[in-house]
Amino acid sequence: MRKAIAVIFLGIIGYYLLATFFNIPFGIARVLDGVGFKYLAMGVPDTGAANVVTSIVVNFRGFDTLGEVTVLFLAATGMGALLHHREPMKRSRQNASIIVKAGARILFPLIIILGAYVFVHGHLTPGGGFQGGAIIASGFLLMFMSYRSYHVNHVVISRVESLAGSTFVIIGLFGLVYGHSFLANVLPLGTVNTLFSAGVIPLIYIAVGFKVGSELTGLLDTMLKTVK
Amino acid sequence: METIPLILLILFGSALLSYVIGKINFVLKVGVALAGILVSGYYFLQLYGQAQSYTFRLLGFDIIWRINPLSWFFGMLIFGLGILVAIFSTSYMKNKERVDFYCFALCMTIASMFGIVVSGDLLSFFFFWEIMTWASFLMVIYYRYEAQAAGIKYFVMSMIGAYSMLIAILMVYAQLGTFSFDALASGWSDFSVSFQIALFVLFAIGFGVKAAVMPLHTWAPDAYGMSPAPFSALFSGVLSKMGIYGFALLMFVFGAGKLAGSVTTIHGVALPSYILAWFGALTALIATLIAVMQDDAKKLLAYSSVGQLGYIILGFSLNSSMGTTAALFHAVNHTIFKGMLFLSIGAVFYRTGTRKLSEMGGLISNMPYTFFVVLLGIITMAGIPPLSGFVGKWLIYEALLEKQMVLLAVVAFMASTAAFLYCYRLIFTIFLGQRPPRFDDVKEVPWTQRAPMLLLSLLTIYLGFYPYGLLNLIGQAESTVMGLVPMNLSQSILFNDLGHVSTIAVMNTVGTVFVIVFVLFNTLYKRSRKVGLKDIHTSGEVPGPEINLHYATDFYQPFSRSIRYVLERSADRLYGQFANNLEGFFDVLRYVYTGNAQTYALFVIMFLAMLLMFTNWLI
Amino acid sequence: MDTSFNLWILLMPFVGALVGLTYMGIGRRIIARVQHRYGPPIFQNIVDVLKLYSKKTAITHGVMFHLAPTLAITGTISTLMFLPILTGPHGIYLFSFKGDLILLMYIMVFGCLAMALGAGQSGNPNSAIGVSRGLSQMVGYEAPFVIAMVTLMVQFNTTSVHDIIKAQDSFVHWNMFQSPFAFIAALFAFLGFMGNKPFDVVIAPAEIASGPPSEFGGKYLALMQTNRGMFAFVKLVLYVDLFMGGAANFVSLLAKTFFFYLIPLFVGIVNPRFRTEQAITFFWKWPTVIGLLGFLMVIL
Amino acid sequence: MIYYVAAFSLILIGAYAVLVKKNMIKIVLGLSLIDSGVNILLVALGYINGKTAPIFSNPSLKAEGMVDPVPQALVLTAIVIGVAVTALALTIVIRLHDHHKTLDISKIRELKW
Amino acid sequence: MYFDPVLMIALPLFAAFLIPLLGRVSKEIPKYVPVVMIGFNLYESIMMLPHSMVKPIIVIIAAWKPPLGINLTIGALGNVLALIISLVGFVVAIYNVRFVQKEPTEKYHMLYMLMVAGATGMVLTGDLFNLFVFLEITSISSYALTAFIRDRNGAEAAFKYLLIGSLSSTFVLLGIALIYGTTGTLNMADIAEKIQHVDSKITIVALILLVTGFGVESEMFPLNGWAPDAYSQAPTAIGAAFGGIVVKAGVYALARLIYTIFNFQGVFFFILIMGVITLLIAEMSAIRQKQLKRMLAFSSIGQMGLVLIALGLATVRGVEGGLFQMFNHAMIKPLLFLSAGYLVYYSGSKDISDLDGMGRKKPLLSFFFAFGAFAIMGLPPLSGFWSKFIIISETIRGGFVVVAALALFGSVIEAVYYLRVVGRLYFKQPNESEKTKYVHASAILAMSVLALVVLFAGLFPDMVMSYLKPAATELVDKTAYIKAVLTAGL
Repeated sequence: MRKAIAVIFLGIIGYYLLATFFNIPFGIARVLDGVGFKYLAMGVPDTGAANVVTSIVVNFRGFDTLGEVTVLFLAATGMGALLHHREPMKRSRQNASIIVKAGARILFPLIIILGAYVFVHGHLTPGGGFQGGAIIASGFLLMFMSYRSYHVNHVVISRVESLAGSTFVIIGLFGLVYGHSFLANVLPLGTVNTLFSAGVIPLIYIAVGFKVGSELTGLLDTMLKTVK
Repeated sequence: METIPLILLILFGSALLSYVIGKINFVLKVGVALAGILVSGYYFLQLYGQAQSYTFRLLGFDIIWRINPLSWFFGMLIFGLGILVAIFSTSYMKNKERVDFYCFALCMTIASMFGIVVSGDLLSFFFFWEIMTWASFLMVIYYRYEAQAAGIKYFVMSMIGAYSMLIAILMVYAQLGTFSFDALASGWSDFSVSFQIALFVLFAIGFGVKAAVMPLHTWAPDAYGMSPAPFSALFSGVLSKMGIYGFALLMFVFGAGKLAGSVTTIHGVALPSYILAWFGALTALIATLIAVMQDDAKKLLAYSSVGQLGYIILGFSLNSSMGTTAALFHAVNHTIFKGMLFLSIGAVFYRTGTRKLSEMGGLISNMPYTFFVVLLGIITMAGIPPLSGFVGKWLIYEALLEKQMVLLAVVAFMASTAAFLYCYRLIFTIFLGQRPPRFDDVKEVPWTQRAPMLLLSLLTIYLGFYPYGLLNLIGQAESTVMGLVPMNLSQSILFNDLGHVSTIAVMNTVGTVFVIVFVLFNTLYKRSRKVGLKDIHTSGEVPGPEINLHYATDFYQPFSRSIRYVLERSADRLYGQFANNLEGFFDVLRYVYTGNAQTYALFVIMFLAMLLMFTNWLI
Repeated sequence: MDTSFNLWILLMPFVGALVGLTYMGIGRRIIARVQHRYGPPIFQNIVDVLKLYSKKTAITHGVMFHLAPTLAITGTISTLMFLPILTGPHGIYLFSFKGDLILLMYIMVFGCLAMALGAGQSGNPNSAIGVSRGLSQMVGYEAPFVIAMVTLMVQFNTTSVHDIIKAQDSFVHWNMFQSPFAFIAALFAFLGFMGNKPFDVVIAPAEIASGPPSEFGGKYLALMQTNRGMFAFVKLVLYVDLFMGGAANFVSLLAKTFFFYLIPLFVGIVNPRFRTEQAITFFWKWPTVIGLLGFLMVIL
Repeated sequence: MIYYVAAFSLILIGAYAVLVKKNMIKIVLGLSLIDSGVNILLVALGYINGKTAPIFSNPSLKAEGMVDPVPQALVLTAIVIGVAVTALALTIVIRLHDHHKTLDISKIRELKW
Repeated sequence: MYFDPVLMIALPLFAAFLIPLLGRVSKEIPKYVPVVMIGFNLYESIMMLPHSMVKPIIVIIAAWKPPLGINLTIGALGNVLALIISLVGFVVAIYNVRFVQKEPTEKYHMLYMLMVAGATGMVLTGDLFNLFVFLEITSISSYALTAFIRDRNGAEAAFKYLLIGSLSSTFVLLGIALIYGTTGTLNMADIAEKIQHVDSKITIVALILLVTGFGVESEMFPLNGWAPDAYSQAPTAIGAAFGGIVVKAGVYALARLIYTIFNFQGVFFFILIMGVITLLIAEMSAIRQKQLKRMLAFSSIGQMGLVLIALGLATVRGVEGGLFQMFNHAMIKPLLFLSAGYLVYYSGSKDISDLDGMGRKKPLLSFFFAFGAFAIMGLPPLSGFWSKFIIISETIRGGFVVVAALALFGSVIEAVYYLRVVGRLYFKQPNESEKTKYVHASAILAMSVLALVVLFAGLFPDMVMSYLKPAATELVDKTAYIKAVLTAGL
């Protein structure tokens, strides 16, 4: 009975939404004077970052990213609050096989380096703080899965987290004090496509990278704590 | 500082002050309340002839506070009875607890009533109306535990009344864009007929609840019964008059009376007000019949005051100058004798501690003053000639006959004869007959309680003898505010083209005849021997002390059998059932929240789908 | 004020009492005759009253008990004062120009209230029961009475008794014939007023030992009896004024009033006593219907 | 067009899972399915035929040859929000499991009416 | 003099990040951080009030002018709502300092502060996607806070709230996608300007998606399944905060949507009808509730229904009434929740039937509850009366007399069940009085502040209205808003 109702109404919604979206032509630039093309035009010269998406995420719409980071921070604190020292469930968890353990030991540092590379070159190559942090977290996940006794020191995680978050806000405040608005780009842009270019963007992205990396590992760690 | 806002400030101030200072000691709190009312009463007297008005803007609406003869007339009632009740309660509340709460509610009610009478526009009228409602609600729930049901019933019914009035007020505001009375008065005639009738009905419901017209009266007996005695005097004496003031405004100042032109008329009165007249008459009759059967003194007086209010509404709805004079005069009468009776019942309660008629008896020798007050009270209430009650009744009958309303006159007459029954029951079961042994040492109430009662009773005698002073005041109010030709009182007798009564002649004849007969009867014979209460004709054997010779329980048993039909239909039970199955319906409605998260999600999806379909179909 | 007017004010109460008591005496003889016995002489009632007046001692139960008879008599006398007794050239009008029919209807109740209060203070449960029955019955017969009165008032469009009398100038125009329904309703009410047999549950001799006045003795009882006589006379005169165009001279007054006195007497002789609620419902059935018929006549 | 259809089918399947499935973990999965569907839709909106990613890796690339970058920025944020909500949802599911010892949502209905 | 408004959002976030570090230093500090931060917000919004009344203050972020970068537009409306949110947040923060005893207090304060910051962000931002992000911040912190109490029902309520909240956020995202797809910009003012040229079939679907999304947050009827559970199971302070802050931001977003961004007349009538339905169903189910907090939850939804009616009138005076009602509700509902929290805390059980005679044992608490009840019922001397009066007068002026009658019927029902509780407090015999715990001073301070504000607003409504009038005019005619935002940079 519930299935039937759900299917009917979802069908109706699907039909109408698809009908409206069909009116929107796919694949052609619908709005010529749209914000997107302005960003493309002034992306490189004004922000100095080759990767326009990063310049949007960090510079043009930096406030969103700040909000973004707080959301993730919220999720971490929320989990911490809710799963506060509850006695972990009893479930058997044996070690991974020898191949995985050996492989993990080799791969772990490489993954961390890759993650670092990604978020350091955020403004040049595709990817950035979030993607880099995720890669680092996947590295730690690999270690958690392979070694039963492996766990991360929670105090360090939360310290890194707060430091990274506060550096983000401090850079913003710098913008406010020196530049004329919050999160304004204060440092020199430098030459395009070189490591030290695009002013504040790489710094912010490194902070974000650290933050996301530590937070996701923190999430995984609290989740693992729920199981002995 | 103009006097009107000054009076209001003093009253509200004394209310708050008496509550705050009250914490310190007893004398202060009642003293502050009494002082507040006295001072504002004094200022009020100064307002007599003046037509002051004080306007200011609040929230974009303009507020007018003005005094005119009609409002001064009702203000007189408020302060008259208010001061007496305050004096009465100084001693009545001597050893009671939470007296500061009592004084706070008393002053707030008086202040808000004065506010209603003084307000010149519908917004402040409604503002003070609501304050009056909840201030008197606080008073009804004074006796904490058993008063809660009565209190909530009262509050809900007056809320319903107030909100129907609010809708009417705002419909006026929507049409005219202003709240002031005179704008409404001038604009009333050019409303469409159906709009006028809608306004009339809504306002009538609002005022009807407060004036306890029959279908809306169920709160009155409980509310009057539950509130402390001095306040129930104020409650039924003056608070119900606010409903009457409302009707006066509706019928004459707003001009609902002029409705006649556009609507089918019977005996020269517009149909809606004719129906209102019938409501008033039936209220008078049925409430009186129920009052006869009551065993609790306060409930009896409550139903009787519902009945008397029916008379007043009857007077107003005749839409003639005689009718209005009758209604206003009877309003003053009602305030006086209802105040007297409630205060004396309070005095009896103060001494004996019980309000049940069947438990009392034979208090005449213990409390002679209270007996005298109650005697005069019931004579006026029954409308027997020498006293002022008769004048009120006479005016109403003249008005009815003038309009050829035959059936209404008969119902009114029947109601007043039936009124005679509960008057006698009241005085007999409390003061006459045998006295239960436990009340032997009951003393008379202290002077602070006796003085207000006696003052009121002297007032009835004075009005019975010379009502023309009051009638002039009413005439003044009618001619200036209501646009009616007042009764001509040229030869200082009640004159009407149908008949006339010279109240002075009546009082003189009754007085002289009584004196002559009394003198003749007493001088010819030496004093007769006084015998004890129990020494009566019981054919021989002397009744023992334990036999109850006081016939008080089920006093009108045969009469109740003959009007069984009326007693079974109680509007109260009807409302009770209605409220219960309404709440049952709410219960069903509540099951929409099934508690299952997925169902809520389904609701969201259905909402979205419905919306999409609807808008798609729309565009 | 001319002397004859003052004279009549003093004399009229005594005349009323005498006439009333003699009617009651005659009535007792007629009842006796119907029951195959001779019955006491006509002036028996007057003699009893005089004997009671001569009594030296009397007991009283309190202030109200003491005042009740005086107040009752005051009520009746003042009703008498406002009643036009003899109409025509040298009629006796006393104060009747100062009040109207509504005043009369209400001032009659003054006497009853006084007596009820006295009975109440007497402390005797029988009197209290009598009073409650009396009042309930009063509400009963008040209905047809009020309907009749209102019909008259609306018909002649006046509330003063004088205009009603003037309207019934000739024999044919008496209200008995002009508005028959009102007259019949008023007659039923009159039965209730007089408190004779079918409706004498108030003083029900066997049940509640003569009801309200049971505790009164000596001079109080005397005053009560004179009051009963005078009150009967007052009611008779009122009915005569309203339905028989008032009496021009004393003889026609006596004749007309006696005619009215006989009606409840004969009804009383043949009928047993009603219980209170039977009495009330009786009055609210037929008499009220007839009265309402009278209305329709008036309105249409 | 196919991308819109794909995105919407993902959303509808996810919604179906949320509405019908009893197991709470599956509901949370449904939620993340809806999130990914919306993300695909967002990116599809920004795509322009025959243009490349908006990164100026070498100076020869022109601004005209690039896709609209804004939806991609939005998607970045939306994904992270999706992750946060799913993480929190799973914690709450754990807590519910602790108390009610069941993952069936129709059994957890104490707060009703 | 006021600091740069962006600090109202930046500083709380900064403090939130720092709390774990401070937490290491000493256990006490986290307790007072929210009070300081929200106090700063309060100071800021008060100082900005005179300026924003005249002309909306446009704050540019990341040095890019509006259509490109994100901006905060602090117009009269935004400022008033920010003031309300920070005032309620401040009072509840004071209450929190002593009330929260359970272990992860540090995390509780972080979540609470971020919720208030999120709500302030929602109210101030001028960018649609930014609004979505702040909506997410507020809702996620509310999910976590609802489940904060470690008992069976807390988690259940949180899961319901989360499920429906995330559904609503997906609809909002879909709506934003649709708008961006057609207008190509994300700044509200820019969208408002460009939306006219777009084919109405698409804009109406976008409007529906956004209205459903924000409708869930502002508790419209079919969408408010989560609200009663979330209010009643959250910790007392959070319940109060919900009523005062989270829902306000939701309703603001809805208002901004229907008034500024889309100009589709039919939606006003729809909002009006949904408002009446919400009011009636909420009041009707409130009267049958057994538990005190759940009853307050339903009554709060009812009040929101009244605000929706006011917003649905589309006249300046109506919106003014709605804003005044929001102000009153924001002041009274926390008062009720806080006192109810303590009453439940002392009577031991959540049920209303166990509150007998608390008036005797806890006179001050019961007085606050009774005062709140009288204020919310709309009795004259208190501010509730004025707002209800204006709303009803505007509904009747707008011609919806039946709607006004239903709203009044709703408030009669409301009077009944409030009086029943107040009656039970004062008029029932108190059962045996076990040991009496004392009420924390900070709680008394919090409640008395709220009570005083309500009384002051009741006696001098003109003071409050003078600030609400420009807010209402700014909302209703959007041309001024658009012009101000788009010309900000030049």
